Order: sequence, then structure tokens, then C-alpha cells
Amino acid sequence: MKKFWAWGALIFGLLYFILPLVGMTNFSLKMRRGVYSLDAYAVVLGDPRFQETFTYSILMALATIVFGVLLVVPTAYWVRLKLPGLRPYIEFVTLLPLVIPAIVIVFGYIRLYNTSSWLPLTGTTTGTNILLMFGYATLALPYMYRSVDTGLRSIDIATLTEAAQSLGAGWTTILAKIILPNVLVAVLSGAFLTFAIVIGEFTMAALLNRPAFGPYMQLLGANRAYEPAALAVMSFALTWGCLGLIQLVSRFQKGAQSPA
Amino acid sequence: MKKFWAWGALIFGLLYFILPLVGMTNFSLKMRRGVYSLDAYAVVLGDPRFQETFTYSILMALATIVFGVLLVVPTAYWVRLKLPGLRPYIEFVTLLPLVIPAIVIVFGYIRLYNTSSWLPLTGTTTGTNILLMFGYATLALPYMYRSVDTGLRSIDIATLTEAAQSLGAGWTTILAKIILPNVLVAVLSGAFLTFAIVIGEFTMAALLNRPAFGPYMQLLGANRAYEPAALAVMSFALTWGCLGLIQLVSRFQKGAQSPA
Amino acid sequence: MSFLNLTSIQKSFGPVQVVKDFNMAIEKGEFVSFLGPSGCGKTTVLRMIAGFETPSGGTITINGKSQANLRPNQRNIGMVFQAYALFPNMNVAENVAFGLKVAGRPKAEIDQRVKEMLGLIKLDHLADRYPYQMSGGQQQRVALARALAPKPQVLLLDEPLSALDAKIRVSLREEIRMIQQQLGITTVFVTHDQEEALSISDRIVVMNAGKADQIGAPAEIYNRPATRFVANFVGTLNLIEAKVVDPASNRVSIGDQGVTLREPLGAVKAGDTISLALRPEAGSIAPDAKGDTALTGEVISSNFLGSVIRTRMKVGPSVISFDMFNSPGLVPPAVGETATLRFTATDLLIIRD
Amino acid sequence: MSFLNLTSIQKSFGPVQVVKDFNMAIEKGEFVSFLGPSGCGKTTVLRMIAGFETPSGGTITINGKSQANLRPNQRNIGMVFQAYALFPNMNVAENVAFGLKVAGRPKAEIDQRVKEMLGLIKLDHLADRYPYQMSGGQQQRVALARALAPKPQVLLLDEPLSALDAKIRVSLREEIRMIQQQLGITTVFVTHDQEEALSISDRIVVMNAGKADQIGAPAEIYNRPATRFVANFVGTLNLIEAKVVDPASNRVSIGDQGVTLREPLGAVKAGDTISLALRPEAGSIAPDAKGDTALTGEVISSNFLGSVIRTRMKVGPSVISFDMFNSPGLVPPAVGETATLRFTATDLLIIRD
Repeated sequence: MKKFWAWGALIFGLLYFILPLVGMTNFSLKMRRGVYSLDAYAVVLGDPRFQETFTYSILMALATIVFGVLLVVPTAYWVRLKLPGLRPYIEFVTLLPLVIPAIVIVFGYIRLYNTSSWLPLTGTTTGTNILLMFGYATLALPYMYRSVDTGLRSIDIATLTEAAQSLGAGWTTILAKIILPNVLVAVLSGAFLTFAIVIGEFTMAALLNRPAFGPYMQLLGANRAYEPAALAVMSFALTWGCLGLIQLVSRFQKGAQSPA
Repeated sequence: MKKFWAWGALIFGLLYFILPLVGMTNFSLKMRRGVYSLDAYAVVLGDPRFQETFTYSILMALATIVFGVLLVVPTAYWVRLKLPGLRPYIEFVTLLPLVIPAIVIVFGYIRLYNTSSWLPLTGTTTGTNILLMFGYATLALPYMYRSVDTGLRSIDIATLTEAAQSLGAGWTTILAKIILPNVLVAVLSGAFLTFAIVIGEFTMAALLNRPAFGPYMQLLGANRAYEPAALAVMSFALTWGCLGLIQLVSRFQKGAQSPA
Repeated sequence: MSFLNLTSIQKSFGPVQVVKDFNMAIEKGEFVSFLGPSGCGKTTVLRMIAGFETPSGGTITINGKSQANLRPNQRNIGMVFQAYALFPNMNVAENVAFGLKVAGRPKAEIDQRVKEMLGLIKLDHLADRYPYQMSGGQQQRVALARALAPKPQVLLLDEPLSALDAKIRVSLREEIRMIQQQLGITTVFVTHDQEEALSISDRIVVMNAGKADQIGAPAEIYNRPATRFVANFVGTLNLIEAKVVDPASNRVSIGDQGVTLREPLGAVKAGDTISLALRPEAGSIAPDAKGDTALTGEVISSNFLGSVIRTRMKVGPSVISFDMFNSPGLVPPAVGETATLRFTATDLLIIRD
Repeated sequence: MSFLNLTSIQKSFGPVQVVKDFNMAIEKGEFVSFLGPSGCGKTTVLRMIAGFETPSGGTITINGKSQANLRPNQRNIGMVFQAYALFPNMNVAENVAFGLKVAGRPKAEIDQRVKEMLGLIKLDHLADRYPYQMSGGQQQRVALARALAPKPQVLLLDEPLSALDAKIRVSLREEIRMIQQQLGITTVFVTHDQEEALSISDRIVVMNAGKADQIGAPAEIYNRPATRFVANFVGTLNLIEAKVVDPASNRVSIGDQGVTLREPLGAVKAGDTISLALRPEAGSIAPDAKGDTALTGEVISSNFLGSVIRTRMKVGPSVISFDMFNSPGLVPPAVGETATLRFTATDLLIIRD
């Protein structure tokens, strides 16, 4: 029984993840006929549109992370501490973005904030960027919220808050000295996931017509042969790096905190 | 402090979810100049391409659910029971699809299983459908796995399994009579989420060039005014319905099982 | 006026009234335990003193000052929790220093005080440890030091020993009592463990369904329980049904055996049924047992519990348990045998509620 | 050959040897408890009998048949778990019927047997309830009925009472013992609670670090502990340091007070230090206390614990605790007072390990 599952997992993993990756990596190295080379990567990295879209997406990711952290951490803390009855509803809300297609969200934004509306956000570049960040934040909300909420669950925030209060601490001290340091790893983990999601997102950026990395990847994919493979490998390496960082950071946390 | 957050949540909810929806719904009803009508909905529902793509996506969703359940339930059970040390790794693997852009997965599949490869899946319609289902299953894997795993966590499967064994039950009996009935709700909840995801998915279906509902929505969005709004509202209603079913089913479970 | 006064305290959560008209005056330096089963409101009262809950009615004063408008962080109260609640991101010294830092004391004073506190709990050598590197007992001692460091007016202990192992529970409770007496700090201790409350307190409040059933010194609570609830909750107790034979001379009958009580029977008449209480350790069946009263009955079971042997005897309609200290030579009475239990009539309490 | 034989059982998890050469023969119908602290291997032995763990070495036979190649569902063993482990999707009757259904018994027989079992645990009226609708004590009784329904050869109880409240724990343990004696089923009971083991068992195995330190009847375990570990784990115990004065006449000195032991001292010489054990309930300081031996010392503390008052006395280098039953008239000795503790010399055990 054990062996059966071990083999099953191996074959599944091969067909699903490893083989496509290996195949693609192999292909991306074959731009120069007959030999392996990094030509495709050089072409991609040298493309000014690559640099432009990649920088844009990174900046958007950072903005989304800051917005998400400011929104999620105090909310999750307050809900756990004072409004535990609301938790199912908040969880429900944070699940919504998983199932509302990105298209619907973007269409809604465009209809509501178009140039002839009361708040013509799509009229300016900054406005559209803000809308896009809102959209990204919505996409990342489930992961950020769950990550922070799980982090909060692992410490007994109610008792820690009361202990700090009885020692004379106010809300600012409690949030800054007790809560944040103890969920920092969870926040970072949520931030990395947000980063990975924003870098890879296609639909929203395309529909709002912003120069993001996702649409650039697709454009390349439709018109070139080797470059998109190189791009995909790079993109994969980046997200893998993010995931690796999450794991590293969680392990660091395990070392520094209670194993319970 | 409570009030501040309550207001904040309300305003946030309005700007983020409710207003876009209201605006879009309102717009979708204005196809006939000057009066509210369901014309846009009639047009959409009457479109043979709508019927075709919608049916296709529903069938794909069902296939994905069946594949996912068969893959996830025994795996999650076995991992929890016998290989708890593997859980972090399995969780890691199930997180991957969240951060590997769908584009990367599809590119990988196309490169690996194209018409000149050892397994030319993209050469036939059935093959491409299978590939697409694999892709969908990958997208849905995190939700399905987490849902089932959470369901398994809420019952003490190790002890229940041992209790059943000591009463003479073999593996089949245990899975069929003890485990499945107790995680059915979690499985359904994962299935509904999968359904919602498959119905709304765009990138994979578009790149594999299959007649799915997501690309149809985008096509309509690019060329029409009122119909896409109607479509988005319908799509939202569908996903909302799925989420409502999940909640209903979980509440039913709470009634029928331990409140602990 | 006492140091800590609780006057007509009430607390409702929605339709449920958890605390009903609770009154208590605690003197400076006193160690008072709130003892009761879970859900009796003892923790709620403690949390109202700390300011974590707002009373639905009544007033709380500490040192003559009403606490009504003070938030928890303004009350200068030390609190120790069942779950230790050490800050996981700080080491022992930082945990103990937290309250002093928040109060903005100068660094030299903080260092001095932290050292003093760690000496008090004898953990000087662990100042750099993090909570997860310590045992539960050590963590709880650090929590105690942290609570005491800012010199609080009142120390509140919320079941601080419940999460610990039996042996550490005993040693830590003795340490807590010693430190409390040394510092002379007014302390309220919440527990559901009667032995804990009996061994550590100056006074005990036995709480039942949101009210104080009895307030008194440990021996008073144990030996003269005021209500049936207190008698049952504090220690093990035989409840014996008796029939009044002659109210004037305090004669009652248990089964068909006559007994003369010492306590006046009060307003009852011949033929009434009353309840009497007898502690299992009050009587003895040894041939040389002393006592002015005897009850004879049939032994129905005899259980070896380690240091004591608990025997059950049927006397009339009631079953009476009694304990004997185990000793290697002792032969416990056999089931079915007839035994005579001797005790002093003053050990028979009349339960009136 | 006994009914259930464990011969040279060993079990390692990776590099950690949890069970080391464990031997035990259990007679048909016997009630045997495995008693020990957590991590001593008692549960692991039980799980090897059930087949959930495979021994690294040794053999297990039941009724003469080796269990080595039998999977857990082929062993016909009834098991009750600490966590109840009722199937949440089945009601009480379905839970009890599960084992019989799996065995493919005819429906009439199943119904009959379920009714009989529910009668045995006195829960006939709750047959249609689901586990979540019942209290912990009721759930555990159903778990017992479920385990007994298929008439297992052996009943295994894995800390079945640990999750229950104190009062229910006592009543359920008496019920378990009664049912066990009624059915005459061979039973192994795992617990870390010495009172539980002492009160319920025919024989007790005290386990320590994967080995059986002592096997014997409850009174034997309590009164004549074979090792220091058993003496400490079962009951509370004073360990007293003594100096050998004259090995021939069994004279030793405690502090500067001479004592004559009853047990032969064995291979020691004058001047050697030995450890003696004395139960806190063995002696008394009452003026009329009997006993051929006395120790005088200074009282250093006196704690009211409810039914007993525990006093500590310093005698030479050792501190001796002793218990007196509380009684309303008793005045506990004051700290600093000199007291004389009288006891029988046979109560002083020599600890040799």
C-alpha cells in the first residue's frame, strides 16, 4: 500500500510538474541551432519591454503588499480578538476572490470608475494603476488573510493582549511590540505569495491595458518560439524562489519560537 | 475602536465588491434604451456559442471534480494516517499551483505533449481536453486538498481507523463507512470551489484553444457592451450560488455532527 | 474600608447572568481564593477586577479608588494566566522588564528590578532563555515575576497551576504562597481545585452559580460547610438521610438506629426527614476507635485507593463511605460483613439549604 | 501457559527503544493494569497487543496462538480509547452494531446483541442518539459496549478515563470493573493514575522506561515497592537518609536517633548510608499513637489539604512528611514546635536499587 502510493506520487509529480519543466528548460536552451546556449535568455533580458514590464510589475507587487498588510493585519487581529462571531463571514468574504473570476472584478471596476463616472479612475494612469492594485489586492486577499490569520492562531492573542494590558500597555504598544513581531513570518509568507501572484497575473493587467509582465509573457508566447520558454523558466524560478523564502522563513520561525 | 472598524469594513466592502456589482447589474439591464429590461440576458442565453461553451465548461468541471476527488481523498487520508512527516512537503506541492502562473503550466504542457512529442496529446481533441482537465485539476488542487485535509483534521482519523480495525474492519470498509461519510461535506465544498474555478478560468482554455466559457466571456467583453455585463452578473450569481451551497452544506454538517 | 472592595457586582452576557450580586471585601496583604466549578463565575469576577470585563452593575474599589472608568492598562494590577502568556518574541529578562519599560522607568532601575525579580523566583540563570526553551513550571514562575515587577496594587492569579503536572503544581503553589507572604501583596487566586484553595489561602470564597455560597478560612469552609453545595464541592462527603425522633432532645434515627445530635435541630417536628453530612475521614471501625456515637451496617464494598482504604457501608436507606489509612497489617472489612462505625456526634452536620 | 503471554517484547522507534524486554503472563479473566508515567512504554505494549504496532522483538500469544502474522482486524480484540473514538456518523446502536455487521452476523442476532450491550451499560434509552449529543461519560460507556459487542478474547483499555471529570472518573471505573467481573473478560488497562490502578486491578504492572519495575497485587505494589521508582510513583513517600550503626542487629541512625529495622540490612557495613522509605500515613504524632519506633524533630510546616493535614518535620538531614486525618477539634502542630512521630518499624522500607 505504501509503495503503491509512493510510486503513484512519483509518477504524478513527474507528469504534472517535473517533465513539463524539464522539457521547457531544455527547449529554452536550444535557440542556437545544435548547441545549448543562453541566447534566449539574453534576448529576453535585453528586451526593453521586458525591463519595463518587469519593473512595473515589481512596483505594483510592492504597492499591493503594503496595501494588503495595512488592511489585513489589524483587521484579522481585531476580528480574532473582539469579533470572533464575525470570523465565518470574514472568511467567506476572503474566499470570494477565489471564485469571482478576475474578469468580473475588472469589468465591474471599468463600468464603475470609467471616465464618465463620479470617480473617473480609469481616466488617468495613476487612477488605473490604483484600480489595478485594488484588483491585485483582491486576488491576493485570500492568501494574505489566511496566512496572517493562521499566524495569529498560533499565538494566543487574547491572553497575550490581556497580559500586555495588565502590564500597562496600550493598543499601539501591543500591536507594535507583541502582535507584529509574532506574526511577522506569516506576514512575510503572505507577502511572498502576493508577489508571486502579481508577477504572474495576466487578465486584469491586460483588460486595464497596463504594461505588466503577464501580458508581456503572453504577447511573447504568441509571437516567438524560444523566448517564452526562457521567460517561463525565469518566472518559475522567481516564484520558486519566493516559495523557498517562505519555507526558509517558517523554518527560522520554528527555531525561534515554541514548537507547540 | 469597534465602530471605526465596522465603518471601515463597510466602506471597503462597498468600494470593493458591492458597488462594482450594483453598477454592472444596473448597466446590464439597460440594453433597451430608457427602460430596464432583460434583453441582454436573452441575447446571451440565446447565443448558441454561449450554450456550447457553457456546456463544455460544466462537463470539464465535473470531470475535474471526479479526477480531483479520486486523487486527493485517499492521498490526504493516507498522508495524515501513515506519513504525517510528509505533510509539510505535500502542503508545499499543493501550494505550487497558486504561484506558478497558469501560463507556465500550459506552455509546459504544450511543449511536452505537442504533436511531435512522445505523447502527442495536443494532436487530438480528447487529448487536449485531458490536458486541459489536468491543468484545471492543478489549479483546483490547493482548494480541494485543503478542504479535504481540513475535513480530515476535524475527525480523529487515526483513532477512528484503529477503532474500526479493532472491530474487524478492513481498509475498504474503513474508507467507505467511516472516512468518506465524515468528510463528505469537505469533499463537496472542495468540489463546489473547483466548479467555480473551472467555469471562470480563461488563460488555459484560451491557450489550448478549447471552446470554454472563460474565453467566450472575454470575446464578448471585447466586442459588445451590454452582453458581457449580463454574462458577468450571471457568472457571479453562479459562483455565489456555489459558495452559498458550501455554506449551507457546512451548516448542515454542524447540525449533524459534533459541535467541537 | 477594606483594600479591595467588590460591592453588588453583577455581570450578564446577553441573557445569561453569570455573576449575581457578588460582595467581597479583601484586606491589604490578604490571600483570597475564589473556589468553584467551571462556569460558577469566579473567573468573570477576576476579569472584572482586572478590567477585562465591565460589570453590568456594582462597584469595584481598590485602595478607596473606584475602578469604573479605568481601562485595564490603567489599573496597576498584576495578572498571571493559566496559559502562562509569556511574550514568545522576548526572552525571560525582556518579559519581566516589559511592564517597567511601558511605564517608562529608567534603564538602570529596570535592570535592577528585573534582577531582583529573577532572584525571587530563583531563575537568575535563565534570564536569556526564550519561553519555548523552558518547562511549564519555569514559564509560570517567569509570568509571576513579570506580573510582580511593576509593583502592582493587587495580584490576580487565574488558575495559574491548572496546566502543570501534579508534582510541580504542589511545589509551585507553596512557592507562590511564600512569595506572596514575603511581599505582603494583596492576592486573588481563582481555582477549581479544593486542595489548592485549602492549602494556600487566608480566606476562601466558595462560588456557586454566580453567587458566593460561603466565605471563610480554609478549616471553617471544610469543617462547617454552610450549604449542601459547599459540603459536596469541598472534599468528599456522605449525605445521610435521618428521621427526626424528638426535636427537643435532638434525637434522630438513621435507619433504625438512634443518634443524638449536638447541633440544635431548629424548626422541625418529629417524623420530618433531614439531611446530615459526615466526612469519610471522621469515623473509624477499628475496635479501639473512640467516639460517642456508633452506626452499624453491612459492608457493601471496600476499595484500596493507596494511602487510604475506602469502605462503603449500608445503614438504613443511606450508604456511608469511610476512609482508613492503609497500613501493611490492615485487613480491610470483607463485603457482607457487619461493621460498627464510631465517630463524635459533633462530626454530624445538619445540611439545611 | 497463561491466556495472554508477552514474551521478551521489545519495540524501538528509530534509535529510541521504547519497550525493553517486557515479559508478562495474564490469566483468563484477569484485570491487569499497566501503570507508569507518560513515555514509559505502557501504551506501546497495549498497541502491540492490539496489532497497531509491530514488536521489534519477542512474541505475543493469545489463547496459545501467536499473533505475529495477524493484522489488527484479525485479532478479535476489543479496544477502548481515551478519545472515545465513536464513529460520528453513526448513532449509538449503529456504533455498537459495527463490529457485528463487519463480521457479517445475521440481523436478528445483531439487534439482540446490541440490546443486550446497551442494557449492560444502562443506556437503552439513548440508542438513537449521536455521539455529539452525549456527555463524555456516556460516550465512553458506548465505546465500551461497542468493544464488547463482538465478544472479543481480550479487552484493551487505553487510559479510558483520562478525559473525564473527577467524579465521573470514579463512578465509571467502578462500572468498568463490575462489567469486567460480570463477563469474566481478560482485560488490560493502561493508566498513569495510581489511584485508578490500585482500586480497579487484580494485578498491576508498574512500568518505568520501557521495563516492568514491579508486577503484583495493588496492596503489594503499594506496601512493598520493589524499587525507588515504584515507591515514588505509587503514592507519596518520604525518602530518609540513614547511617548503618550495626549491620548484625539491624541498627541504623537517622540524624542522631537510633532505629532498629525489621528487614535484614543485607551486605552493608557500619558507617554506610542507606535510603529508607516511609509513607506519610504510616506514623502519627498523637499523644496516644502506637508504634514501636519514634523519631523526634522540629516541625517546619503544616498544610491543611482538606481531609488530611500534612506536616513536615526535620529529622537530622531528612525532611519527613506525615498526614493526619482532619477533624474539627484537631490543632495542627505549630511551626517550630518539637514533635515525636511514632510508627511501626516494619513501615520503614529499605530502598535498595
